[in-house]
Amino acid sequence: MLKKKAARQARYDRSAYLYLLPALVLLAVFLLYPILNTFLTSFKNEYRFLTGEFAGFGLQNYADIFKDATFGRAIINTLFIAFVCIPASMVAALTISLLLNAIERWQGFYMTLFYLPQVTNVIAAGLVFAFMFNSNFGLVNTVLGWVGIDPVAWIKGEGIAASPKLYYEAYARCLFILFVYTVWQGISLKIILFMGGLQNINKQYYLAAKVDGTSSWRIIRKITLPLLSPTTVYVFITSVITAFKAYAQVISLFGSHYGPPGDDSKMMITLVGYMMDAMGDYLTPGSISKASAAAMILVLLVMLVTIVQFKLTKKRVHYN
Amino acid sequence: MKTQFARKFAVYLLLTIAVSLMLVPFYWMINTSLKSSVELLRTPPTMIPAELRFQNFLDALIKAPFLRYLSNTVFVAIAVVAVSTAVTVLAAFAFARLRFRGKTLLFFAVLGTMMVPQEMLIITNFMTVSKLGWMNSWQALIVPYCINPFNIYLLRQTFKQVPDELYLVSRVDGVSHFRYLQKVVLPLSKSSIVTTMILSTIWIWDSYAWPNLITTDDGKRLVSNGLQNAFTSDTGRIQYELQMAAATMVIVPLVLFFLLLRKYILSGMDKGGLKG
Amino acid sequence: GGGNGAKGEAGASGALEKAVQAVVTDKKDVTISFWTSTGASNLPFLERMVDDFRTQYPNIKVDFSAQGRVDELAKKLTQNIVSKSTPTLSNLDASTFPEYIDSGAIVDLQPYYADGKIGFSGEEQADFYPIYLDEAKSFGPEGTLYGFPTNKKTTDVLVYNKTYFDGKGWTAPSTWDDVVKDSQTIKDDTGKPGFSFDNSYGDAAFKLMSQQWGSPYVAADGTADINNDATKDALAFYKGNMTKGYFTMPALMPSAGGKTSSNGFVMEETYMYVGAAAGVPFAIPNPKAGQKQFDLGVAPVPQKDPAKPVALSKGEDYAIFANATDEQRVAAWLLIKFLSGAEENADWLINSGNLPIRKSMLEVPAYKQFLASDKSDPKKYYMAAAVKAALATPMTYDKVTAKSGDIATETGNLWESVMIGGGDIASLLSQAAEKVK
Amino acid sequence: MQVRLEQVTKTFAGSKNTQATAVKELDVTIASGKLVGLLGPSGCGKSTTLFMIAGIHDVSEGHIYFGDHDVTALPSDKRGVGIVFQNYALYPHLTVWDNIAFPLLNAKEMKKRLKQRFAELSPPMANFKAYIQRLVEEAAKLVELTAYLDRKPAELSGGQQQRVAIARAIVKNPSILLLDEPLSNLDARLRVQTRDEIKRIQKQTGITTVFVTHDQDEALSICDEVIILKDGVLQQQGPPQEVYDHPANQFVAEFLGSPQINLVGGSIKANKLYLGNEEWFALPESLSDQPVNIGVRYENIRPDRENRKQAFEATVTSIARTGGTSTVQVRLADGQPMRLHRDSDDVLQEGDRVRLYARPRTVYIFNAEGEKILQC
Amino acid sequence: MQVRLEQVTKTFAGSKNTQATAVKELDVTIASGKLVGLLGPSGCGKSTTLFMIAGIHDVSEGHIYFGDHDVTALPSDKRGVGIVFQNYALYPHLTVWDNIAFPLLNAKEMKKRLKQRFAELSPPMANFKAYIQRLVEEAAKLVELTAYLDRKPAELSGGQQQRVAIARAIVKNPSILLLDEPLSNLDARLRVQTRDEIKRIQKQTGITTVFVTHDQDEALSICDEVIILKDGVLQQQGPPQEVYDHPANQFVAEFLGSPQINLVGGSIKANKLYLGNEEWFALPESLSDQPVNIGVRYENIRPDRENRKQAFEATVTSIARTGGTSTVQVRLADGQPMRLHRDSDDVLQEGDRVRLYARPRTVYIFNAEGEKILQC
Ligand SMILES: Nc1ncnc2c1ncn2[C@@H]1O[C@H](COP(=O)(O)OP(=O)(O)OP(=O)(O)O)[C@@H](O)[C@H]1O
Ligand SMILES: Nc1ncnc2c1ncn2[C@@H]1O[C@H](COP(=O)(O)OP(=O)(O)OP(=O)(O)O)[C@@H](O)[C@H]1O
Ligand SMILES: [Mg+2]
Ligand SMILES: [Mg+2]
Repeated sequence: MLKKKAARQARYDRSAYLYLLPALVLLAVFLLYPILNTFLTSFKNEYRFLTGEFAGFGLQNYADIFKDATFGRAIINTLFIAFVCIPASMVAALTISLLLNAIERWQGFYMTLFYLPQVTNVIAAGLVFAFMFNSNFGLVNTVLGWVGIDPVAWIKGEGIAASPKLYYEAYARCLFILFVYTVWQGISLKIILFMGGLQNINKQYYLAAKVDGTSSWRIIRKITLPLLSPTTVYVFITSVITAFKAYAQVISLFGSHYGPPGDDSKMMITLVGYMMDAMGDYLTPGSISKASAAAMILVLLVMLVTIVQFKLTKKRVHYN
Repeated sequence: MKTQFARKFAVYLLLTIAVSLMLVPFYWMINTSLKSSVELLRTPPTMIPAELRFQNFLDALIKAPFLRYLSNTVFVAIAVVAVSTAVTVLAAFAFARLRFRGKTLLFFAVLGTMMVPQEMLIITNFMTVSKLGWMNSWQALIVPYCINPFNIYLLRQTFKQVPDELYLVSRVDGVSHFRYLQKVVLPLSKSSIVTTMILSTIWIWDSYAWPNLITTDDGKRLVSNGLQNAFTSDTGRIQYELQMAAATMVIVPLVLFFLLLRKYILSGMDKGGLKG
Repeated sequence: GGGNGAKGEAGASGALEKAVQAVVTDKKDVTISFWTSTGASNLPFLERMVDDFRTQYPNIKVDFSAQGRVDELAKKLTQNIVSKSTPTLSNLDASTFPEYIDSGAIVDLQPYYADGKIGFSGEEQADFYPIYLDEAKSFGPEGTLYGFPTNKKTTDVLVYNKTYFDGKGWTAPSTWDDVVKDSQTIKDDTGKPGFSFDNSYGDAAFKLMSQQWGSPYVAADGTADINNDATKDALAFYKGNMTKGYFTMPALMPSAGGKTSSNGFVMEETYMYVGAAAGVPFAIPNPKAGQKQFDLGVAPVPQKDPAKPVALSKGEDYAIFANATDEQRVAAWLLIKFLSGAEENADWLINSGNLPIRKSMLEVPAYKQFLASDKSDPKKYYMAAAVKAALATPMTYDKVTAKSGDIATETGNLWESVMIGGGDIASLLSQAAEKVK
Repeated sequence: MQVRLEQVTKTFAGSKNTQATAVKELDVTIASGKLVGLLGPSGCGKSTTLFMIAGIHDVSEGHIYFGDHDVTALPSDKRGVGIVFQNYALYPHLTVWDNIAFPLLNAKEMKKRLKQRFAELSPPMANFKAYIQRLVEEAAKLVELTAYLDRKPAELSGGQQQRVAIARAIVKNPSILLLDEPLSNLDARLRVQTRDEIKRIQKQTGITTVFVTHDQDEALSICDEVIILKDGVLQQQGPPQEVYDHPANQFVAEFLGSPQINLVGGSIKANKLYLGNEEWFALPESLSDQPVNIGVRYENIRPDRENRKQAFEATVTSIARTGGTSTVQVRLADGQPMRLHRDSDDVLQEGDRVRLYARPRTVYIFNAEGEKILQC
Repeated sequence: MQVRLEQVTKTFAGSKNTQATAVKELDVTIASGKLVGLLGPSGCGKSTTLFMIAGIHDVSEGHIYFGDHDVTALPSDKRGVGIVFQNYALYPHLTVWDNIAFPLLNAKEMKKRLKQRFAELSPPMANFKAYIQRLVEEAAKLVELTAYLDRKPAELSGGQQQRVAIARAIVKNPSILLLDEPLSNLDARLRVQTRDEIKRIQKQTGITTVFVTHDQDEALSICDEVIILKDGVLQQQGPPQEVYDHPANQFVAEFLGSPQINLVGGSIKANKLYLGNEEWFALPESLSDQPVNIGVRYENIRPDRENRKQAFEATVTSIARTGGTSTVQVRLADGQPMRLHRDSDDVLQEGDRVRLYARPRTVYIFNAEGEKILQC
């Protein structure tokens, strides 16, 4: 019995640690250590960033956050991005990738075009979306006009502080804009990743299925998608994680007060937005640690979601 | 035959529509970069510049030392891509293929670091870098970017798809892990590696906060800082036409880079040597 | 944190003298770094001033660099304070001072200011507009001077469509009542709101109007005092005029959007607005862009009570960081002093549209000529008009506190929420007051 | 369904701008309902031919007909063929059950046909699912995989994987069945059993079947016809025994028959056949004088106990027993080697001198180009 | 190098928490320098055994020794074995040349050894590269791939791919060579040729070679010993003819021999063997009365022309010619079928009544459990 165990041990690849060493060192210094620091900071009460003084450890920051209605809104919006926008953009990207994969001529050309948004300047993107949803001469309203729909005031806040109905209508419109923007924003990268994954599937399987008279749709469902699952899981998990860290898009769409003019509830704030606001206030004692606490809650949430995702997808991922 | 054609046509049509939608912002960027500051203010905006003002590009170049910023960025990007690809490939290989104690734990640690917002880490990393005396140095711009858990995860996923038999046969032949990685895994995983390289490059290209914080010396600025700072007046107004002209110039290298590597992304994993 | 400050005080005069001796008399080499938030368009003029300084003090090496917008600069400074790698000299937003002072990160400039050799003489001190020095003095405790005014000072002015006003035979309104009266006519006449207030600084309108109506805004003890009747009245006043369609806000104008009114103004979507003096060039209509040609008028901000005028100064101040050696401090002070020189500033002021901080600046021939610009150079002409309008009203400042930033954000949001969102003034005010406590 | 290849050529564009012609101007007709073996050395174009019939490879030149129907341009899914790939091509993410059921559940045509068959079932079955289940199980039983239905391909042995592929091709009862070395990884017993089963199914259903194999035993024992290729060129087509007995050329003679045919140098002089230098027998036809290769199969060479005139002398050089028979190696008078088969318990000894003979009709005479010029 | 397996067991954890024992308590010694065939039905654990020897699979229980050295825990790269996978495992991105040269150029140990060999070369060669080139070319020539050195695996036929794998394993001249069905996709000619070549190399170099095959001809003709597995359990080990002639049990008797051995029901009564109900012959040993299975190989049954006492009567039911021999199917008196071999030109006719006999020492008697209880 003992001997057998020894045998097992010897089969470990000791050199593995060597392979990991550079990554682990960098990871420890530039990722783990700051995380640990953030973790500690989140428990420091009345923490003053400039001097490093604080009034003992405690849960004050967490308590503060949970009392804050804005934080709840941040969670809801973040979840919206993660579980509504991301799946939608994945479906779109996957569809486009499958279409791309179905063609031979011009494939590279289309790929390049689909890739361009990835390198498009963020400011340009923000500008164009603001323009697209402009109520007077925006592209969206122009198009709606063609089909006989009256122009919609997309980012409009008049009266919303006074009327819950108007507030939620404005909120719905903003969510829609966020949705379109988020879907658009993530699609390029996802297409690239999906294309990479699709290219890795052995063509032989398609042949076998094709000879059997399987329809294209069936082939996609029964062969392509299952064999693409490692990529899909990667894309999903990383997109959701990225979505949880969404910040730039709400700022570029709705400005630093996270909403249409007239709104002071920060209706479109996200978790990182919440964190950034607290951090932006770095000179106020306690602010950085509040941001840290928000970050820790964010991490906790993402971790939870990721673990659930792993559990759910584990069975379905196919590696050769 | 007919349906075949109709189907092909539909596919191309759909793709064309999708591409057009995707490219609206891109088009807008170019459109804006060619407008005069006067035309820029016109409402509703013009879809095609009344007069193409290529002067904007020259102006942008004069306004800020763009070529310097660009060469800085290229330098940093090359360094980061080189180092981080090496670091990532090694780590991903260990996670995908090697057997060692604590693998799951370490891998989850890597995954865990993906979950923390980058913005939160900046504060501590700034302290680290300044303690290392790296302020205003190339190291500070390069080293922290050399670790990217997303890429480690992506490559691990890809490496796992290399058929086991190839690993087994090379092991039996006495080929070392490193050689196997170098001679078999890397060539077969080209497409993903290239993807991570592109992602790293874009990461460098877009990153703003960190380089801004860590460099106070104009000689080490990256383009993103230049883009943000150069065209903002004191009243907070932005000269969009110049900014977009600069942005357009800035992405040209990225597009070229992508075009150069595109065929690798589309090369996929060759699986022709296996039966079953 | 306070270690540096303590040391500075203990051997203050002795050390200062020694450092002055070294830098000024012995011309010992010293290197200082100077960070600025000046944007690209004005940077060359500041750079030129620094160059002049370098020529004048060859032994002082100045590392001069722009570090982005003022909020980014502040973030960077804060980080560098923590890591003890600050520059010698930088400009700061007023709201940044209290915490920096508190944590001993910056140096009291009073000894330098008052120094016989390198300070300002009594005559020179009197040459400054007192508001700027008073504000700098207010940052720290009594008797200290932690900041020193930069040459980046401005204030809000009223911009109006002079062609239209002339057509009506009107002059610029000087009180809010005038504004309302004119707006009413404009509304009847054109169907458009007559007046808009920029909210590019978020809290500008709230701050100015509530104080004109008599609210302290910041109480003597430094706490916020915003939940009072005066404020309510001010808000109700603006709100009421909005409801009637006389007033508007940038966000509500089709062409403007955002936080500044000028784009709507040039499209004649409104006929008057209050905004930063430096922004006036953007209000000049451009016929090439399809805008109707009209003349501008620039006037001081309207008042509630002309007898007790309130106009708020905006701008930044210099600070020297505690990290610097005594010699560096002296050198930095010399630079500050140089940068406030009248002759030196002419070009800067003409091109940036900022306000002179010393009366003698008005006497510099080049600047005089600028102020007398005629319409042949509309940009210069209107910038000069803005400067003149700004100088017409004595300015005040609000005492900054550690909470200043918070108050500004809160009141800015509140303003929009009330004016656009239709929120209830009383409840929103009490909420905001609660938050900034 | 009859399958006809008309002047079919397949050229591959190689990786370095080279071209490889895998199949050249192939003219072949596979009669409806026949089981046809495709034979030839490795790389001769067997798989390529099969793939062209299946529509997987485009035809570079020529035409393929199913019955009267030109299918050259028809995509593979419209051809209704079943195929077993040489490398199995099992779906790695599916279990054995799912792999076998795949063509039943995923092709619309197929499903329609199955539903109809299900409706006509007698005795009728309770539900369609159970019917599918039964079909899959029958196929699995046929290849002895019933115990493995839940496994994924990676958990199977090589032979088991091959059997899954066979089951998957057979289960859908295709109108044309293409099998690429379907038995190469099976042991003898299973091999015989499976090939008999394939034969039985083929007979029963009348599916036209093309069967690539390198095992002649297999080809000879179950095929109605064999097609022999070399370097992509058709060498001979015909019933197996016919081809075995009457090879069209030296290549076919050498290729068929295990162990390989005896080939000895000889010549024709004055219409007499010389084995080495020794005169053997007079030819029934008149042929010009020339050097020739003489082919005689092992089993056609026997010790001459009756003192025939046409016998020749040889010396036993070695005897190797394999299983039930011995291979006897002999040397002719001029030193050329020859082999023959004997029962294991024959009494020959090394060094014995024996007289051997072969009937003239079992002797093939090839010219220098490898063409057969005479078989008496 | 001697290879010894001591009580080796291999258990796979299945996908659904099931366990599959692929190899069970295997005790086998493979003598140094021998060529040993591993035989058994599909899925019996042949590949698994090979993989454990190669160090690819961990051993679940037991030990493996190379010589005196316990290698159970030794990683595969330290074992110095060469292997051909059943599914080839060629590097898809490399050309044939690169595939073959891969182990030479990329294994440190190997390279060192090669350099040394290169230094000792006589006549010496100009440079090391040329030496490698020669080795690769030699290996390629051996498997007839010289014309394909520039191609990638995807551009090769199945058999060609298999040959690349063989060349790759052989080129490095390993001290132990493991071949998993290396010839399954080759045609008869190449098969015989390659196996003879493997045998030659093996003899020349004395490499201990384990050879998985399902082809008994192959096993019987080139192996020094065969090991026969069933369901992961060792059945018999010994020289091939020995195993063929003296099968340890009914399974081995059935498994070896193609066509399969004749098995007819019979019984022992009073130390006499009954074939069906007919008394056949008296047993030389005393055995208890019991029903038995009697196995006689085809080739051991002959028409009795000498009117032997131990002959039995049968009726010819069919005659099938395959290649050079005919398989004659007969029916015994009690209806049990039997087959025998005759030369194709034998004069038997369907319906003929024949007397057959087999020598007692070629008759195996198995009990109901399949154990052999007697072979005279
Ligand atoms: N990874 C695995 N997981 C579970 N079971 C396995 C795995 N690999 C093999 N087996 C099972 O172990 C048994 C032995 O497999 P092995 O591959 O050794 O058979 P084999 O003798 O090589 O057969 P073949 O001649 O068909 O290749 C088989 O029943 C197979 O299904
Ligand atoms: N994709 C390809 N590109 C280039 N050449 C190819 C390709 N596929 C096959 N060939 C070549 O075409 C010839 C015929 O190949 P094919 O696969 O039809 O042979 P095969 O008769 O099936 O052989 P095997 O019995 O070895 O499987 C071979 O020489 C092969 O190298
Ligand atoms: Mg083939
Ligand atoms: Mg096997």
